[in-house]
Amino acid sequence: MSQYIYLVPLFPLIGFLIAGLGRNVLGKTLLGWIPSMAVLASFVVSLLIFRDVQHMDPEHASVVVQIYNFFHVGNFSVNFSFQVDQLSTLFLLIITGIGFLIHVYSIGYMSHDEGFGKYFAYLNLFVFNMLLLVLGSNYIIMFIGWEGVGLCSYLLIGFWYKKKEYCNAAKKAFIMNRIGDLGFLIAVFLIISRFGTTEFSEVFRSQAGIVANGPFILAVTLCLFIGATGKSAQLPLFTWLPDAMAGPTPVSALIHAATMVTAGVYMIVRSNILFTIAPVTQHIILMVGLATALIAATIATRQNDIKKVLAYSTVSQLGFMFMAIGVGAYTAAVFHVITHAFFKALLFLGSGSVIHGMSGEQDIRMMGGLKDKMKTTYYTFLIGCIAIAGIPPLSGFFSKDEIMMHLFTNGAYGKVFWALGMIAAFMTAFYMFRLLFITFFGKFRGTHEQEHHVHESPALMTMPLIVLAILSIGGGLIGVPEVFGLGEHWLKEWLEPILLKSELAHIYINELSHRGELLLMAIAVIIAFLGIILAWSVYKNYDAKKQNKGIAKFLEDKWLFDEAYDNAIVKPTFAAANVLKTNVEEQVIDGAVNGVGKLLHAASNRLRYLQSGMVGFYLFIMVAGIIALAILLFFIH
Amino acid sequence: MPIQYYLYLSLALFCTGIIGALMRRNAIVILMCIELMLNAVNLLLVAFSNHFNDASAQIFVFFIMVVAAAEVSIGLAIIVLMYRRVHSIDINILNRLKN
Amino acid sequence: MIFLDIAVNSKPMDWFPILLQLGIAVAFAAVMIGATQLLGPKRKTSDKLVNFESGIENVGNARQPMAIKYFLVAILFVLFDVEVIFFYPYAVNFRSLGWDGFLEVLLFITLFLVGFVYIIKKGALQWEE
Amino acid sequence: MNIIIASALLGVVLMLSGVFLNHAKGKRTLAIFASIILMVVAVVDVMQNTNNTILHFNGLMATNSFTAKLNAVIAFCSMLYIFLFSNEISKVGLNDAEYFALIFFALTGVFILTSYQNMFMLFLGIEILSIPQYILAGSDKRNVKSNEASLKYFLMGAFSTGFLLMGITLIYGATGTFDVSKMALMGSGEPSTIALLGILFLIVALGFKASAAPFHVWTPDVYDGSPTAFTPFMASIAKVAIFAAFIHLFHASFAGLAGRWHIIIIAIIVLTLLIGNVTAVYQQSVKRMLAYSSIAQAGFLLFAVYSLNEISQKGILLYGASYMLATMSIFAVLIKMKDYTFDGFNGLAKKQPVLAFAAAIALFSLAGIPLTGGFFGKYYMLNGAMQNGMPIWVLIFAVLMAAISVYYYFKVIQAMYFKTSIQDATEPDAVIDVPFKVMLIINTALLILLGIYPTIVTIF
Repeated sequence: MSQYIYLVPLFPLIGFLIAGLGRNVLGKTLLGWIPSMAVLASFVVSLLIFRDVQHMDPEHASVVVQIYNFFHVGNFSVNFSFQVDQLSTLFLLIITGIGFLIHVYSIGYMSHDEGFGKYFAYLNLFVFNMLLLVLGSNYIIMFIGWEGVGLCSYLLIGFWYKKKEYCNAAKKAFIMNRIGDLGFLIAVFLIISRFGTTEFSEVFRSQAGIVANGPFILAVTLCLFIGATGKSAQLPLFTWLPDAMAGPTPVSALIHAATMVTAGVYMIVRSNILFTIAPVTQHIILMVGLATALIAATIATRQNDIKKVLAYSTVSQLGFMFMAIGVGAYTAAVFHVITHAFFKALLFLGSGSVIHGMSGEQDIRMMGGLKDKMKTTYYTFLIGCIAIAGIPPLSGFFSKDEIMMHLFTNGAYGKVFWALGMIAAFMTAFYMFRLLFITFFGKFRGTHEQEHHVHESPALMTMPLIVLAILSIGGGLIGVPEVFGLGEHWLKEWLEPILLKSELAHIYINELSHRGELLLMAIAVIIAFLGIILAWSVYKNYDAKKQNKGIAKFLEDKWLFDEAYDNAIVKPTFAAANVLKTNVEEQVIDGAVNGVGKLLHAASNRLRYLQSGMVGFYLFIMVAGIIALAILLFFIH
Repeated sequence: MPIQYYLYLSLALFCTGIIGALMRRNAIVILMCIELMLNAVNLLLVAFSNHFNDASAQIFVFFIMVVAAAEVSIGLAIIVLMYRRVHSIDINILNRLKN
Repeated sequence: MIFLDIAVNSKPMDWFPILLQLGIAVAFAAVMIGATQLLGPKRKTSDKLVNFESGIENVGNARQPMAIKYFLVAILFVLFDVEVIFFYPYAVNFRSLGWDGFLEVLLFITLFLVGFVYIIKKGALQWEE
Repeated sequence: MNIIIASALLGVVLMLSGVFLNHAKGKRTLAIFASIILMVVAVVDVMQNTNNTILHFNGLMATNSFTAKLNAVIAFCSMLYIFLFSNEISKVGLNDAEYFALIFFALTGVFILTSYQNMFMLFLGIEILSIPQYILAGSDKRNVKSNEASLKYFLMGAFSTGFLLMGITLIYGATGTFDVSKMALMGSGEPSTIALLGILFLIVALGFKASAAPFHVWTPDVYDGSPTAFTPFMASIAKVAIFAAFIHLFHASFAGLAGRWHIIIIAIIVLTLLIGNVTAVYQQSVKRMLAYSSIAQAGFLLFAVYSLNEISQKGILLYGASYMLATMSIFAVLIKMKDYTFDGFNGLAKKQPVLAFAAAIALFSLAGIPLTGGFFGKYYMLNGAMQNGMPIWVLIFAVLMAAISVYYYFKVIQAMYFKTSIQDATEPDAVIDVPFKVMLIINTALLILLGIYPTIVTIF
């Protein structure tokens, strides 16, 4: 079955060509369904391949399928070949599965848009590139997909190009991604210079001769990590992701939540052997992940755009994944990628459904009380919120818990990291339920026209929501910890062949006892509930205009801790959120990026005076250049 | 006579040509200076030809002369065109193309 | 590559007769000019210092812009004149190159003539419109 | 070798067509026909060639499978050039047949440069290539800018010819031969001063023609001032030929002394990349931006001069092909535009989707985005240089500069796709007919093909 792997990216490519060429010829029905069916076909093939891999001997399940020889120079050659193994098939399923659901959803969501055909063409092109990224058996193919998804993301963010800020958002996303790509490319060159190949299998095999923590491996892993920070929106390159919400909401669900942004995680897990021999880099990744998770979660508590909340939440969750990578818990990272793909796609699609029902309104202060009007959306959204907050037995609990467990046991400072991670988890529960309460509870705060118009989305949109909700509930089953006595951790077993070397190298300083493990879980659940309760207490009857009165009302309700909460937690958090948003994000990071742009313009402005238009001066430059080169040749060598 | 003398003479002529091309603003004078550079090369080629007892360098000289003539005829045509347009052959008059 | 035997294999002594003839010619010219200067009578008048132009009185400055036709003809002359340079090596090796060389020179001249036909047809040598 | 004779004779035929044919359309058809003949001759040459190097004309020229392939790629791009631009070429001035003839004469120079074996032919090739370009630059006689471009190009070109000749002569003085393959002996021992000076002068002269900094100053002005129909020829085909000559000379003759001149090449590469990319950021006119971008691209091609190995040899084929195709595409679109500024491209995607798509793919390729030919071109160049031990910081610098280039290339794409305009972006009387669009699509398809299957040019 593995030899048919080429079919998986082929179907979306065909879908892209049909939708792209026929966007003015075919009707909307065909334009929507052909690309969706293409992705479904890929999903079916992926499923068959997945079963195949499952039934094979795990040691020999990894197959490299060569499509053709890209080029061949001397003894250096690059193949256009796909790697089928446990990791790539897992990602295949996520990409094509969730991709299909989002395609179907889009048919409903984009039905009134004039760029319908173009949209589906881009979407299929994205899926194609993402599949290349995941399937490539060497860094070159991976890089091609890597650039390709960046390009599609650029095109889709700027999809509604008539608004200027949307174009700027697209450009920002692209430039920040390019900065990251630069790191990736340099890492690839470093790898070629040392190993003479870019094939994963050969690079990882010949890694043995490299000095652990030596300058070479540090440079390679750091450059790869810079690539990952760009694509996966980590500090300091995360600011493009919230801006990227300018694109259509299903795009945010597919690209900016479920698939593309996790490419960085995939790439590092794929190269886990390199990272394992570079503990310094791992430590940096841990720090960056932690900082990102905290900062983004803080900012998310204060956002009023429904999609912006989810965007910062995505950044924060990605931070969790990088934390897991930082402590060498690659399984946990992949686990969180999977569950996050389920519930974040669900949340984004749910928010899309809300926006659709509200005729394009995105400000949550204008919503409220939607739970009766949009029942399916409300219940699925609620499931998503519970999942992300980490309440058992929904999927988010298991994956987040596994990350926390590894943080706790990681070295002497593990407990500190664990505590900080718990704060981020607390904020996660808080901002998600804040979003839920403000949007779905209380009284409707929009205009009358909107109120009249609010309706549940069509079945095309709610069906994917329901499927994703089921996945969000049950997704955690693939990684139930052994402590519950339900047998082995399935995902760990599954990824064993790929992560074996890294797991062996990773030494757990203090292995937890079963009781300790259960205790940590209990603490995590309690903290999540605390977050929900806090959100409930502040936002149950949210009123955009009279917020203080709301809090006062709770005091009347004898909620004795409220004021304490308010002063000790809520206010400092909000203050921090404002500071982070204005100072860190807007001034430091955006300022730095804009500063580079300004520097470039200034340099360009200086250099242009060389071009004075006078031939005499040109001849003079030329002779001066010759003299300078002569000095270089004869006196400096 | 040692070959070095020819070399020095020719390089001196060549540098004269370069400096002339740099200092003057009259297009035709610059053209003449460039011709001087080419003639310096011709001189050196003939000297080397004698030194190596190899006539191919002399054939090269012929080619340089012919190509230089072709180049000069094109150059003069361009300068005439320029003169008709701006009534001057000062090279710095034409400087519309710049940043 | 064609080799110029004369240029390479001759000794400086072989050139002596030419040098001698050159010397005599220069000396003769110098003596004649000097002798007329010394022997001839000198009477300077303003009419005599004026440039002689076949008896016609001269007008204006000689550095006037000329018709573009002159320029075109001059350039074409230079081009065709310089091309003749290639006959020198051929003339020197005329015998040793034989018929092959002859055919190649013929080809060269044909290309030359094509250029000439082009010029004629283009009307570059037509003096009047 | 036939291709040199063919292009010269076709040039003569086209020149005579100027006086014997009266129809503008007839002349144009003849030119298109001639370009097809040239392509056929090139293909025949490729099929006849084996891997052995064959000497021609008493060792003045040498052909092998690589030169034949390069010739075929260039002949193919020339054919595309004539196809795409023949309409605009005849519109430049009255002497339309002569323009075509000059292009074919320049192509003769190009084919000499790809397969010379003697510095003699290097000189002739460069001159045969350059002199027609001086004329083409000034062919729009009514336009002062065209005059200026031509004057600047000529004066500086003639000046650099002096250096070329002095370089050749000094090398001859050091080795006693003009034959490129016999000079390889120079590697042994400490080189003489005149040999080094000769190499320096050759780098200067060839660097000038290749528009490498600091000898690039003519490039923006000449490309900007020349009629837009001729700029793509100068920027692509002529440029690639010069690089082929550059690499051949340094590979065959001076590889042994690489330790001495590598430092110069590195200095030139860094300067070229810096000036080309940074100055392009400021430009307001797309045409002028493309001139700077061609300087930046030259910086990447210079990596092949540094590395001089098999990878770079194949790289020059691939980079050359993709660069020529991309330049052709973007200029074919540019020439149809009313306004050459960035704003002139606003909303092109709505009005002329084919043109906008072709331009976008061409710009992707120039920027080195994967799945277009430009990515593998850049990749080969950097990889080749790395295998030859280039300092890693130069490579990092090059990648950084490539990232900057994305900024100005994407400004055009952004204007085309993400901005709107009420007016038509294209010239009202521009001919945008079906054959033109078909050619443009073929061009674009080839660019993508090179990005998916680059071996197609390197294996053949």
